[in-house]
Amino acid sequence: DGEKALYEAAKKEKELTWYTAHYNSETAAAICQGFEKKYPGVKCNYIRTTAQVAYQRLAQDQKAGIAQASVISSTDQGHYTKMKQDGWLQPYKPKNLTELVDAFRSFNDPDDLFVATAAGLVLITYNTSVVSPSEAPKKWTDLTDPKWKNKVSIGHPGFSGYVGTWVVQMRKLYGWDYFKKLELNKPRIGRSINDTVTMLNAKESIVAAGPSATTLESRAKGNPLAVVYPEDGAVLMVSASGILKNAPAPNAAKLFMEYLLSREGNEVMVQQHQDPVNKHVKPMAGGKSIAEIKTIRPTPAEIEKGIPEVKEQFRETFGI
Amino acid sequence: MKDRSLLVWLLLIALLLLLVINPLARLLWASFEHPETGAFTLGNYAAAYGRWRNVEALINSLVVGLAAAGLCIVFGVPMAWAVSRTDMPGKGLVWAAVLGTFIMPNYLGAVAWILMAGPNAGWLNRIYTGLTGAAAGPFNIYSKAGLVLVIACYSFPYMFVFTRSALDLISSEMEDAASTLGASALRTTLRVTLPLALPAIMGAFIVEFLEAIALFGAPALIALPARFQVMTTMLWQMFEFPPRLQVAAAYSMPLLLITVFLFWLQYRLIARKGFVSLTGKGGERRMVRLGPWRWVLLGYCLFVTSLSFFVPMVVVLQAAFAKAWGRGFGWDNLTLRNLRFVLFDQTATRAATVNTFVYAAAASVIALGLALAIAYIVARRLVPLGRALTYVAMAPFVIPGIVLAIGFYAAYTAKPLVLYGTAWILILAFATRFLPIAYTNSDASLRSINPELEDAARILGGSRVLALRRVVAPLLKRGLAGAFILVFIPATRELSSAIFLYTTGTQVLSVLLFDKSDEGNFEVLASMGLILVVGTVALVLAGFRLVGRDFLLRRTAS
Amino acid sequence: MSRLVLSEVSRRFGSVTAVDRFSLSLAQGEFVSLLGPSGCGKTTTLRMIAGFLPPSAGTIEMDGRTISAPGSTVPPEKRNMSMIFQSYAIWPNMTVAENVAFGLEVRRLPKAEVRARVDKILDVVQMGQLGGRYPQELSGGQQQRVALARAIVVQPAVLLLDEPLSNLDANLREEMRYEIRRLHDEFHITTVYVTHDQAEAMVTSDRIAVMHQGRIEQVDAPRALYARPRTRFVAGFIGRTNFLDGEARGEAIVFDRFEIPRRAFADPEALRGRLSFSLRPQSIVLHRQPPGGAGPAAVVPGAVTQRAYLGEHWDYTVRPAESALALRVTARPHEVFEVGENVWLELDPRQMAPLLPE
Amino acid sequence: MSRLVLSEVSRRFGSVTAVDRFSLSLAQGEFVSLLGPSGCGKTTTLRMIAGFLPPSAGTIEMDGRTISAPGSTVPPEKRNMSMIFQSYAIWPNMTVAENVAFGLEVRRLPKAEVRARVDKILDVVQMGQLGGRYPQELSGGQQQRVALARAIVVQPAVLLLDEPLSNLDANLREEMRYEIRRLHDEFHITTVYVTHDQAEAMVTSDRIAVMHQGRIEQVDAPRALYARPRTRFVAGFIGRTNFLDGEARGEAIVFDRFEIPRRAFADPEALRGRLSFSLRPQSIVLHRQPPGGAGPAAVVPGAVTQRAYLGEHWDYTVRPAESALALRVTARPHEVFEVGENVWLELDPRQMAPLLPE
Ligand SMILES: Nc1ncnc2c1ncn2[C@@H]1O[C@H](COP(=O)(O)OP(=O)(O)OP(=O)(O)O)[C@@H](O)[C@H]1O
Ligand SMILES: Nc1ncnc2c1ncn2[C@@H]1O[C@H](COP(=O)(O)OP(=O)(O)OP(=O)(O)O)[C@@H](O)[C@H]1O
Ligand SMILES: [Mg+2]
Ligand SMILES: [Mg+2]
Repeated sequence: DGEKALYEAAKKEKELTWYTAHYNSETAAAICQGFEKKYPGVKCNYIRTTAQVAYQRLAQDQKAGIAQASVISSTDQGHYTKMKQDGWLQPYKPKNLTELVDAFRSFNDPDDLFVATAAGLVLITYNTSVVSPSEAPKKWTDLTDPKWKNKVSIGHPGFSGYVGTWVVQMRKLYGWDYFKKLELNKPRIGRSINDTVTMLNAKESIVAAGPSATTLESRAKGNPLAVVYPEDGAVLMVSASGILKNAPAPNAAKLFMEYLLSREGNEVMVQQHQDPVNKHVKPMAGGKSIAEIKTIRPTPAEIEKGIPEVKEQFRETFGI
Repeated sequence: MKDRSLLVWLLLIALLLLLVINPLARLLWASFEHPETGAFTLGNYAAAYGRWRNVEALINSLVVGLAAAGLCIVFGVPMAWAVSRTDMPGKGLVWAAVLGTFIMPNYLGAVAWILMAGPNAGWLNRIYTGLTGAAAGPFNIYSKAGLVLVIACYSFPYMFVFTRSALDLISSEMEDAASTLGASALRTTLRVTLPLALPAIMGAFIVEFLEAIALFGAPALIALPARFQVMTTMLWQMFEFPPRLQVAAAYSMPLLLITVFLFWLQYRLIARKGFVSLTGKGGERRMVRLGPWRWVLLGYCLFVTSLSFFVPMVVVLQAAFAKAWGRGFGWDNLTLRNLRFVLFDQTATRAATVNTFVYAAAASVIALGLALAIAYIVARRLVPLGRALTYVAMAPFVIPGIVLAIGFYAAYTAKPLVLYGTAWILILAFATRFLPIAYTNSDASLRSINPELEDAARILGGSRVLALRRVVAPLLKRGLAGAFILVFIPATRELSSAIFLYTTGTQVLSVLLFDKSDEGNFEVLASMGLILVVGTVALVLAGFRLVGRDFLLRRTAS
Repeated sequence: MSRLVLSEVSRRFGSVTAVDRFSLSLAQGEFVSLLGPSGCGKTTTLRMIAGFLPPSAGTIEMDGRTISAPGSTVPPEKRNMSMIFQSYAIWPNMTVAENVAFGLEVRRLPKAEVRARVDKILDVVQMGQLGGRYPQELSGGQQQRVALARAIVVQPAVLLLDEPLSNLDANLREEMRYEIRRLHDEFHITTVYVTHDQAEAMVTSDRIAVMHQGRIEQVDAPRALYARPRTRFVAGFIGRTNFLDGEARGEAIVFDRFEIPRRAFADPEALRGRLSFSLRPQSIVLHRQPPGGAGPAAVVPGAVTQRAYLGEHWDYTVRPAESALALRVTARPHEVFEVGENVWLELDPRQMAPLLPE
Repeated sequence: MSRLVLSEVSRRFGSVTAVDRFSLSLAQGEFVSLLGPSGCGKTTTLRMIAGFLPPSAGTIEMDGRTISAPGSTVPPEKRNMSMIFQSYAIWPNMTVAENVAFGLEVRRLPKAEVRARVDKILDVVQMGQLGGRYPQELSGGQQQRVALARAIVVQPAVLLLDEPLSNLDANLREEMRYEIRRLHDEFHITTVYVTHDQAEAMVTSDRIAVMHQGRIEQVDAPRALYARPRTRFVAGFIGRTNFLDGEARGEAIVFDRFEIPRRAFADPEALRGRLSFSLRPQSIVLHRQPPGGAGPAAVVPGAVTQRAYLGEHWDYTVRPAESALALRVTARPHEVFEVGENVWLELDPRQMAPLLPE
């Protein structure tokens, strides 16, 4: 069938390069290995960086007329809009799209230039050695409770698209007043959302708006952390991948997109403590599958428009 | 007829210009480029400096930089003096601790300090409240003072190594002349010995100041929670979507003026003064006898290295051997899993380690060779307007890595040097980025050599190049070995340019470490840090054996 | 063996003129000493000849080729010269033997020959045992000898010596001086020798150039310089001397309270108007009695006002009767006079050198 | 003004013994010179006195207090001494005036006085104009004068001088020597002076200690040392000399082909067996004719074999008839003999110093 033909064509291309910001290096390496195992003869090279670096590299490549990457996986919604505008992407509709978790479908590009391949959640997290499950906040508004004064940790929307999305969502739910109240608790503001994990482990803060995957991975090691799926909704992050128009290995790229959505691929992700996007693959222990919980999310348009706004508001309110 | 060596000098100058001007010119160009149209504009500068917030961040950076560099003098100079010129015991330990400080990834140090002096749960505060019953402790790492301390702890090794190499070359007769005139050991040190090392101290000060401005890691962890921005945190945001690369370039360019200003200042302060301590008439170095004071000095050295190394090391050890570091000390929490993971399981580590060391070593050799040659050209005025080369050689340091990386990327994916995808792009980027460290060191060291030592080689028929190789370099070898470390170690942990320039097969450790710090995977990070510290300290100490004996110490002194 | 010509060479450091229109021409294999007070520009001159400093004005030629001129200079390593530095400039990171071997290695001599020549020269400077020492394990004089050995072992065409023996004891200095001269004679090395020791300059040099404030005052063979100094400065600088101011009046030259017949002088016709003469202390003989025998000598009575015993001789100060002069006289150890004693001074007018007016 | 006593002081560097059981006691305000060949341990001795080096054995006392002993030494800054280093050791980062002022500032003198004293001493060393210069802008001799000025301006109790004038011209050297002695006399500074210039040691010192291979060979007043050297080494080292080996046979001392009556010597009774004498070149007089007058002098015929003109005197080598000896004779400039000429040597036996057997 089609997959076979793609594989044959990909073998002629020998290798593909994947610019990714979706996971850490080990996960990226594991996914590449899994891909190579499934499709011997096609080499998978990953360049794992932050989203901004990935985008800058791509931008410089485009400027210099270098065709290096075939697949790009950024976490920043804005990048895709811009890449689409600038015509850097080529359309492809993976066969495995049928197995995508339904909640993610709306993130796919109507023109098939990019599709959702990774997911994550922003949750309430806390240190279990200081906070008992019953005391722990249940919903986002609980974080503004004065009993957490000086003990809350959040990220900064100026440094992290993840945090930016969360802020946009909170503003959508409760208006900017939510953050004005939060400021009364003098939250510790870290750079990325992952900084909250460090803060909790150090007990410098004891509750936080944190990421699901990293918190659960740390918990899996035995650190005294736990997550709460807020009653008013866990904020869902979806990140897409796309194939570049000037991809040196377009067939291998397509094959790779298939793999990212495939069961095998998602099982590799789960082993690495990532949330799966394939609806047939179960999440890791300690977490719930996205289907089981209430998730909330802004639309891509809201994100794109909202993030620059909330950055300014955030600065107004928190002073940085 | 002209000096044949001139060709060599011109070639080296050309190389310098290629390495530095090529990427910087592209940034400069970008800073005047309209983001959309590409037309010439001053708008980027208006955007960068038209907002008080950005200016304020810059001021914060300057204040923190000055304070940190000042603190480095307080930390580094007495230690360098103690190790180089006194009979203080435990020098090996102190030297190892300084090395360890320098090698320890800066993120680990910062986290360790958060654990120690965090206002809510820091150990120091808990001890304080435990002892006094007070409600809160006095220490708050989340403050400008805290940031200054962390930066100083992390960068005082520059001061130590620079000053020590200079002090190593000063003949004891210079001090003897003062003490026979009745000056006490302290006065002799303050009035004679240290002023002779002034070029090195000032050089280190400049390096530290510039480094503090360009540093991102520690400020990101400490400045933001402390609710202030510095220049690099501002810059970082400019790369968030929608990226404003041109504004970032415009924001960084004025830093070059700061570099120029500092070197002009140094030039003025040094003026006509001489610092020749190797006169060509023998001269030896004897250790100052401190009597009971040597224990006081050792105490001070241990205090500083405790701040910078031993205490953070306790945190690192705890985390490296912990199943879950958040659970604190406990027998049931001990494991070797992290170390095993780093050493054996993590597939990428091995190749990345090899790459890291090879690239860093190659970059250090290039940087050191080039720096020594350029410093020599400047010092001996081999070409007209040589002083301008100083500014060129120093320029790469003050531009924050994230911005400079763009310049590198642009420079090496376009003519005349297309290196994209090769290891050379990383090596040259590292060499360029840390050239200023090597340059400052060479510049200071050269002042301590009587030019007649080279003259003597030349009149016997040796070219300048030979004189440099056979006389100058061996004379400075201990200092150069120190400079090598100062370039090598930062090169092993350089992230900003590495993450931009690496490709498959040229991955380096810093990128792996970044993952771990980015996701707060502290146990593995600590293990990697521990392995780095132990491995590199051992390597360096062994390496110093090979450098050979310290020729100013008499072999036969009693 | 090289001809070296310095023409109107000047060198300024900022506002200081260290060397001022210095002209000197050295024949092939000539041995010329530079003498002059401290700070008169000797080292600066050597450094220009060696090629370390370009002259501010003037040129230096070697074998007819311009090697130094304000704009362009042949680099030192191309000059086949060798120099001993006033600061020694021995390399502290090399042993004595390594220091000495350097120049030979640069010349790519075979290892065995390098070793042989190093050993030989170290024996010459009496440091044969110390080849393995580092400079900081040597005494000052030993260091200076390393510098000497290093410079002469390469047998250059031109040898430049900047006070090479200042830190050696008299015996060693004499031997080394002899060795330098021997090398010079054997290999016809054109040599420029800076020294403060006039005796040294006298015995070794073919010619001596006396410098003063950057300028050459007189260049002459040693004896001529001593016997016939042309200026007051040279006369005073080379050896000790007495200055006698007088005036030519008819057939006599009149001095302070005594006079000498004109015809007693070497060149009587040239003496006119106000005159100055230099007369060496050892050209005056003291007598207890008026000496007999006519001869051309002038005899003046006087009295001893001071004396000092300097080991090899007595140093007397004698005042001619009624005169304000104080003449220094050198006498042998056994010629003992007491202070205050009346003596007769015997002056030889032919040894009185007339000086150029200032 | 201090009494300094060195008792059996030794200093070893590894296997090298630089100073070997050195004993010397200096009276308050005494001026003692150390003379000796290069590498004999002079600098090492000074450095021990100054307190930079602890002795390996022996002690040094000052005013009755032990200041140096193998285990414990009083630090240099507590000794109220001052030293001029053979390497100058002037501070390159300070101007001439700052270098000189340092010691005064340490003594917390008022600013105005420091300035005045610095100005004065700079004038003394003839560097008044150069106070604002940095050392690397000075000539070698000027640097040495800075070192001199810096050491003497503080008027220490003990002044240690390590070849302080080696790079100065003869005139300047004489003036500086005079100044050092003047300071010494005025402030009764106990002074130890290392020099290679014997004339310098002769005129300035109260006593001279001659060192050889780390040991003292003889300590004596200058004239005594010169006139009555006790060992062959001292005789050969202090001034040039002739060695005459002979044997006491009855009433005559028999030399190589000539003899001198025993009673002609200063201490005739002491002469026994095989003997060596030292006779200075200037104690021999050359004559064209056999000199008249009896006197105690011995007259020996001979022939001139070599000669050299040294400006202040002639240096002849004369062989007594049929003898294998080659005697050096110093003569005045006007005493001209040709090589090969037959002459009469007049030797004064009272100036012949008997030497200790080796
Ligand atoms: N560190 C050392 N190791 C071995 N030998 C040494 C050391 N320092 C000095 N010496 C030797 O000790 C001896 C005495 O040295 P010192 O400097 O006292 O001589 P000096 O009399 O001052 O000679 P000079 O007149 O040449 O200056 C010399 O032979 C020297 O080589
Ligand atoms: N860099 C400089 N700047 C200013 N003046 C200088 C510099 N170098 C030398 N001079 C001056 O030039 C003059 C000549 O110096 P030079 O070293 O040639 O003297 P010299 O004859 O060798 O004296 P000495 O016998 O003392 O060694 C001196 O007066 C010195 O002060
Ligand atoms: Mg000189
Ligand atoms: Mg000495």
